[in-house]
Amino acid sequence: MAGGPQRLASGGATIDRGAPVRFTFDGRRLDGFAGDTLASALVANGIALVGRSFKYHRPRGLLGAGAEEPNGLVRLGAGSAVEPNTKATLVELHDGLVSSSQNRWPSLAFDVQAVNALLSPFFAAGFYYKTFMWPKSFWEKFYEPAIRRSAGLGRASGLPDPGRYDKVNAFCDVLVIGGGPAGLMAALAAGRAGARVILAEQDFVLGGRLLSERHEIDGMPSSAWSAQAAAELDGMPNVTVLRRAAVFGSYDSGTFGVVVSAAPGETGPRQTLWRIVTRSAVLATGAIERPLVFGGNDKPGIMLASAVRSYVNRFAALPGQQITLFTATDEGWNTAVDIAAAGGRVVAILDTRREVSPQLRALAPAAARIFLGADIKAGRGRLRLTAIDVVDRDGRAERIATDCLAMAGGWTPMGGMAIHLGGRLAWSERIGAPVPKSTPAMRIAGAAGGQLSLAESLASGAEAGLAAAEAAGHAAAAMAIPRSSDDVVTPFQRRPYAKTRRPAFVDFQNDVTAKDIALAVREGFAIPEHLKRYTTLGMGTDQGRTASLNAIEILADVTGHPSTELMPTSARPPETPIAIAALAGASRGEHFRPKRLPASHDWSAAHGGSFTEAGPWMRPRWYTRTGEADWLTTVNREVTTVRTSVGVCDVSTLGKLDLSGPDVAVFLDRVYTNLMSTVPVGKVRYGLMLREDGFVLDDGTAARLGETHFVISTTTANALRVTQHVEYCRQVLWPELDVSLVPVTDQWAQYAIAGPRSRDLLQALLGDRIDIGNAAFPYLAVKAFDWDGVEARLFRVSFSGELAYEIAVPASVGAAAFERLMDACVRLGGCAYGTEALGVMRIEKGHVAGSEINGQTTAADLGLGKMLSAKKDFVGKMLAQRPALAAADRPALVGLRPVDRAGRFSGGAHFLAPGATPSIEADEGWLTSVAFSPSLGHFIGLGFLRNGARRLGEQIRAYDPVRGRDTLVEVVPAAFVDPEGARLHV
Amino acid sequence: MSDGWTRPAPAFPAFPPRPGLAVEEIVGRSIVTVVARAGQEAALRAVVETALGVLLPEGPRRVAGQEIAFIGIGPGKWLAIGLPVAALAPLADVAAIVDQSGAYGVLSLTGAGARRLLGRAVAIDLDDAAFGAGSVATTIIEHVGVTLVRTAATPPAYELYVVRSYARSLAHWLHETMG
Amino acid sequence: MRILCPYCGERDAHEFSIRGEAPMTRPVVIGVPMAEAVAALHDRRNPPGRTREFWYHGAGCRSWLLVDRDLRTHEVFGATLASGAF
Amino acid sequence: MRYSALSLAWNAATGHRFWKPAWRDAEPKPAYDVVIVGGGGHGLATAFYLAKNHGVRRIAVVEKGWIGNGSVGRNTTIIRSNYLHPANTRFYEFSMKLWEGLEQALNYNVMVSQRSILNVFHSDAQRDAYARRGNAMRIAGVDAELLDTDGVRKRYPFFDFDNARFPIRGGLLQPRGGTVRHDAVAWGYARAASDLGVDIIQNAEVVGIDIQGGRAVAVETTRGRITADRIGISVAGHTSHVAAMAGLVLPIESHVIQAFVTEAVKPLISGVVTFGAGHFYISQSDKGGLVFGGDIDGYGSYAGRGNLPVAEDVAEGGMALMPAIGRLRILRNWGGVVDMTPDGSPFIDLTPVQNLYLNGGWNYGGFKATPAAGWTFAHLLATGQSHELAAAYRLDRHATGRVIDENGQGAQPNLH
Ligand SMILES: Cc1cc2nc3c(=O)[nH]c(=O)nc-3n(C[C@H](O)[C@H](O)[C@H](O)COP(=O)(O)OP(=O)(O)OC[C@H]3O[C@@H](n4cnc5c(N)ncnc54)[C@H](O)[C@@H]3O)c2cc1C
Ligand SMILES: NC(=O)c1ccc[n+]([C@@H]2O[C@H](COP(=O)([O-])OP(=O)(O)OC[C@H]3O[C@@H](n4cnc5c(N)ncnc54)[C@H](O)[C@@H]3O)[C@@H](O)[C@H]2O)c1
Ligand SMILES: Cc1cc2nc3c(=O)[nH]c(=O)nc-3n(C[C@H](O)[C@H](O)[C@H](O)COP(=O)(O)O)c2cc1C
Ligand SMILES: [Zn+2]
Repeated sequence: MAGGPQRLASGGATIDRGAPVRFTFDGRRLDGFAGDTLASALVANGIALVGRSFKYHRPRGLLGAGAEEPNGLVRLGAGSAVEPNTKATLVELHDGLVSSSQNRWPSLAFDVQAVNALLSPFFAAGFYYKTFMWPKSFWEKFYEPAIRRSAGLGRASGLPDPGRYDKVNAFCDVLVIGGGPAGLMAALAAGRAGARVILAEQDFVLGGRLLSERHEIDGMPSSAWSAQAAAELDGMPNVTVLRRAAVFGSYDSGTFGVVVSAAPGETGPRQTLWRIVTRSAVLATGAIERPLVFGGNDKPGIMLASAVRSYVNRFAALPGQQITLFTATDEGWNTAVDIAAAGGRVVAILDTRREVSPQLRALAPAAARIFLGADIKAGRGRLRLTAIDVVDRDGRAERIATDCLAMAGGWTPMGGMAIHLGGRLAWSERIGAPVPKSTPAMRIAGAAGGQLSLAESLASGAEAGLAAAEAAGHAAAAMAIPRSSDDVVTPFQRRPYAKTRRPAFVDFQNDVTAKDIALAVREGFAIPEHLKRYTTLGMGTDQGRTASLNAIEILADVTGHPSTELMPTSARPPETPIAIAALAGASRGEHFRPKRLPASHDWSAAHGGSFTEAGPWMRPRWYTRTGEADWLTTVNREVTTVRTSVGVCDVSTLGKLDLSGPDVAVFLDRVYTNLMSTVPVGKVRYGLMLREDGFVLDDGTAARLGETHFVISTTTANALRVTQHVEYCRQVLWPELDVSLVPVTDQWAQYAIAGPRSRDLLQALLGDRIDIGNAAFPYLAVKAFDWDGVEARLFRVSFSGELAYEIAVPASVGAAAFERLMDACVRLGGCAYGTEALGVMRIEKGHVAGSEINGQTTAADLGLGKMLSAKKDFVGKMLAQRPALAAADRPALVGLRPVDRAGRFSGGAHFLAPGATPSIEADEGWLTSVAFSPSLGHFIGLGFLRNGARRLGEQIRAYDPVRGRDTLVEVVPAAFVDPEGARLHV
Repeated sequence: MSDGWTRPAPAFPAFPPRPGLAVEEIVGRSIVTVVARAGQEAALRAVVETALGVLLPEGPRRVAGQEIAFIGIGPGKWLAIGLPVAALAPLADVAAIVDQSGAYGVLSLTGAGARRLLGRAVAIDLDDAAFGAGSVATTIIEHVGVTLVRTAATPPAYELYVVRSYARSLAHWLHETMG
Repeated sequence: MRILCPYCGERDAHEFSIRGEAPMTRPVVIGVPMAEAVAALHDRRNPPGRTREFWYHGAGCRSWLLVDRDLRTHEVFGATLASGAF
Repeated sequence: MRYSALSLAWNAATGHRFWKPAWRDAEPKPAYDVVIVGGGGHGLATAFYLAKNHGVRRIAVVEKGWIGNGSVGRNTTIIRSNYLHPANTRFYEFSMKLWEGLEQALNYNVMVSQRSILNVFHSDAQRDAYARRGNAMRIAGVDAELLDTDGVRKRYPFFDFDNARFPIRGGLLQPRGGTVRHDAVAWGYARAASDLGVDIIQNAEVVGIDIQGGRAVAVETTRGRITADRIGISVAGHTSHVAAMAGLVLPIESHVIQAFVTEAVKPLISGVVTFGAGHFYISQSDKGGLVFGGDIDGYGSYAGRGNLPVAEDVAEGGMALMPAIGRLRILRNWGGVVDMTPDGSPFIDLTPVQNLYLNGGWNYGGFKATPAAGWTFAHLLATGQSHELAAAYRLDRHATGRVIDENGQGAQPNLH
């Protein structure tokens, strides 16, 4: 038979018999149709055994037909595209689909670990807390690895996910969650009223239960009605219909998370995260059926009655040859009718109720035997259900041969999303389940709100949609509710749970049985939240959808508390499991975070630049020349070139803030530790900022361009934090000061030109456009000038310790300016240098940087105590005087060099006295920055040493056990090259 | 010596046109930050009106005059678009005037596709009713700060201001998302 | 969580950074006695309910805001510019 | 009944009918020597060590909900002692040692699993900072290894080494780091404490602290007034408002931190891993779920749930470090309330109110501290003196400047 041997000859609301599809399961090639789910295609192919349970590795078949599925978890795809633990009931079948079962070895039919089931008495709930403690070392070596290997369901690929992902933001008046009758009506009502509506449905077809039931609406089959409603919605410009769209979470301020999957064969992202902000939502997620708890209720072939109806009506797939029904509600009987109508064989109907109405009895197919007040003592069969042992109200016991049992135990509304934000549920006696309450932010419609029947669903959906539209300002006339056939809603009846010797499963996926619950209660875990954590009930991929209410009933039964005083464990996002990659979107690999590139980037890339991350920026570390053996050779060359000739380095990444206004000098005096109001116009001053807590925040320069105009610089790493801090000072602390702040980091491309020939370079390049003679333009001068039509600024500042300048031009001509500079530089025998050479030179000069200004150091620690002005107050001044910050014995900045000049050491080494035994007490500080100094021919370092200032000349160990080093070093002043700074002033 | 080097370099790579979407870089536009001095917003408004013939927008809006447009980017803060910084000298008594022409890359996006594309990207409502012509938003696209301006209603037209150093990352995102 | 920035309009909270609880009067960081400075910087009422905090709209208008918010429900009652607030 | 393989087997054979409640669900008595407010890991551990180490007889743990509902039941279970600051190194290493013998001490398998913790780094500066930390650990007698890229690759071949925005340059490894079955810690301490006579009183929320003449004399609870010679507050994320009942204003903010767990898969990630270029850390539970998290949401909150931006940020970090987890699905995402402090470090101290003691301010890292916090807080409650290992966790340290700021963020709780 096309589409599988168990495929019915006709019917099937969503399958397309004209579109056959081939797929594989555990290597078997199978047929199905477009519009099938993987689960329905397996049913159509007569496959009942689809997986193994988590703990006992029991053979399992499909329990459900939708998101509630606990058993039918398969592995999809191959290689890096593998997707483990996928609910077969939610997989849209497509040509070439590769699927396989999991958690079994060597095969699904024969699984070695099924022995676990034999040991199940030992493996009762919580057994592992009581054992595996001796001998102590065996836990990590033996027990735990064994547990870890047998736990877990599927296997991850271990390879990078090849999929593409994307994100979308969307806004609407009304978000309707779920496209069953309630959701469709809500969307129609709100859409017709003119509201902006988004309808999100996780299935690939709209209709919900309408697709699975043989209802009539407006005189047509319910699935035809839903297709018509879908067409109307698709045609409305103010309505967006999202199919394959799982709403997974409700977040603050009307934000919802939705993962929309691509249709099979669709190009573009595999999944897209929609962040939907809505004025209000309609929750119309339906209800799911409850299984019945009895011994052996997990045999493959035992299903929910609603699932059987889905397979039969929606997919025209018959799940068994001899079907029995076990029901606590009227659904069982309806299911029998549907099976019979499809030509299936119903052998028996078992109703737990002692009496049923004659109308109901009349529904039973003629051949079906009826048992009232019935219970099942055992489900039988190994890899598939073969028979059940039944007793009825009169004690009549019988074994009935059956290969499919449909269970109908009442309904559980899917109200999870209503409590993501802390909403509450209330017990409905009518349906025997807790239901969520509507709020203006989220109206509950249909079965999700306990309005189980079709008529109620349609009406409550329309009402919710209208109310939501109205709340968004779209008034509309009441909507006509279509006439429909309807369900008989059975008032819920409690049923004592089966006390059977056989395992009676409550949580199928996690193998939690009724007995486990009783045991947990005995051990004191008698409330649902404790029960969950002790037994793992409800902690599987289905989050206990089919288990939670049965568990509560059993708990109530065992403890004697009314179940209505118990609440199911809390629901949390995601409502449906969502891929990590979908949450991450396109932000991965190289594009994990955007890159900031300075204007010189292309030049650097073309000239051997090797790049490194500096905060968000990419900066050249060095420029390799052909023939250079390693990076150190390159860096040594760059340093030596700068120290002897000239080099150019892009320093645009430093943060720059333009500050102006009548009060700017007063303001900067408060922000910096040193005086800025005394900086003459045309001069630059080095400055230090403290945090309010008195530790150093950042250092940089302040250049006074005019009486009321400064431009200040920050370090690359701290640019954002300093901007935020200065804005805080301006807006919150002293709004009365008239100061404007404009970040100009991106406006100015800025290049350092350093080395004894830097003036020559500028002279060659700028000629008489600006007088840069030492007299006219001394150290720390700043001047704006016209560089051939470009507004430029020249600063005489130096990080390298050489005669040096920084030139700034608008970044839009930054690339051209860099080329000009490099042209002139190369002509003088100079070179471009990168961050590594920059670092070497600043260590040679003893300038502090990020490794020293690490948020834990004071100005005095850094040797900058003198920069704390005594003449004025400034941010951080008071708290910097706290005893521990002002203590004299704090580690202070020193220079270090190896006693044996050929020796080496590294940043992060600690200082220990020679001969000292390593201990916290003996620890005297640490090395912060280390470099090989080509100028001196040996390693040099900066570090913080206890009482450092008083210990020059001492020898101490740089102890670095994590690198296996221990080097004797000498404490020297923290300036190795030109300590007097003579070169700056030439 | 002027070898044309004053000509600003583009910040973005080229964007081939897509159906319903044209993306072009606007190179060389003058962009100036104007910040009213404390208590001088009214005075600034008056000067702008007399000197430039434009009413400064309130809030995050764009108002365009003959040669200059103002875009609100914060309380008392605007980007003045179109005239070089020198032309804004009359404002200097009552405002800080800071040239930012080098700081930004500017894209114009036009067509129905622009609305869709940007609507996906920014977490603000771009519906006509909420973000009609003249609307401005400073916000983020994929970790990159942008100022988005709706310049025309039909066909939908936008300008996107992004600081230069991020332009290529933003371009990568655009290329990916435009498909 | 979305915050109605008085300048920019409603924005997702991730466009902002948060400094924490705001005092009733303008914070004073210079010229205050040590004990007061320590308390002002560190102590928090941190009530399980409505409170007022400093938020910075770094990815928008770069304004410091005072946001009135409930710590239990995350409900945002309103936001004002901090600069004119004290 | 003692727990052992033997008792388990015997009970299995007899249908598990004879197990007793793990702890007594006690009714409140009118008076105790010590009342501990908060039935989390710390409160229960404190009760246990008070009874065990100090022989205190009449002890009650008063819990507003059910024991273990707080952070002890919702943390990402990481234990480590890889700290930089000497005060922390000493304290957390002591805690690690207690973990290492905890099963035997409690007769409860809390599944202390020392499968290592690896902090990945991405730059030379980060390497030096980690080396500094690793050396500090080694100097203090704690295990630490510095791995290079290949060392990381050997352990975790599926990290993104080749294509990353922030390439992996190596990692700091603490082999003794790992995870512990979090709920079991609460239950194990509860059981052991209960066996020593401690009353564990659930569903009793402390709503007031009675202070007379500057001395705390009783707590008012929703189940009545309970007097006590000494009262210990150990309520984690709720420290501020419980302390407010005694008129105290503390340097603490409550924040939300989220955690995530995926569907269970076969063993993939052996130890604990933290990403150095974003906010992401991960381990795999014995059940097979990948348990991961990242930064706090950043704003004050008692809601115990987070929002999407941080969830996205965490997932981005995860995909940047290990794109092999892309198709694994998040099963559940929850939040907890943590009390953040200005320097990121905790308080175990007397309060200005006599007889009222405080254990709090654990930020997002107090689970690993549970045994040591219980031990040292018990010492403080029993003797009135700080335990030497917790002596640095003083309430006045922001006044003295003796801050314990591991990452140098300064006095802003949400940056730690
Ligand atoms: C998501 C998350 C991840 C974390 N990850 C880690 C990690 O990997 N490693 C780590 O070391 N730490 C981690 N932590 C932190 C750690 O969980 C906490 O620091 C620690 O558990 C706090 O101590 P506790 O166990 O006593 O707290 P809790 O378990 O929260 O105990 C406090 C108890 O006090 C009760 N209480 C509160 N108010 C009252 C009242 N008025 N009356 C009576 N009782 C009251 C509460 O109900 C609660 O049970 C994490 C925390 C979270 C939320
Ligand atoms: N006989 C009875 O007592 C009884 C009981 C229960 C249900 N029903 C029938 O069930 C139907 C109830 O209608 P309804 O509209 O309330 O429910 P429904 O089950 O028909 O529709 C719910 C829809 O929501 C979708 N959905 C669920 N969670 C989602 C999520 N997170 N994201 C996106 N989509 C999601 C589902 O896929 C489904 O299509 C009626 O047809 C009624 O006849 C009858
Ligand atoms: C280490 C760890 C592992 C967890 N594993 C699971 C799991 O496998 N399945 C599950 O549903 N929840 C799991 N949880 C989450 C809990 O179900 C629960 O969300 C958490 O304890 C917080 O409680 P709450 O959600 O009830 O507030 C886990 C929690 C932790 C801390
Ligand atoms: Zn704003």
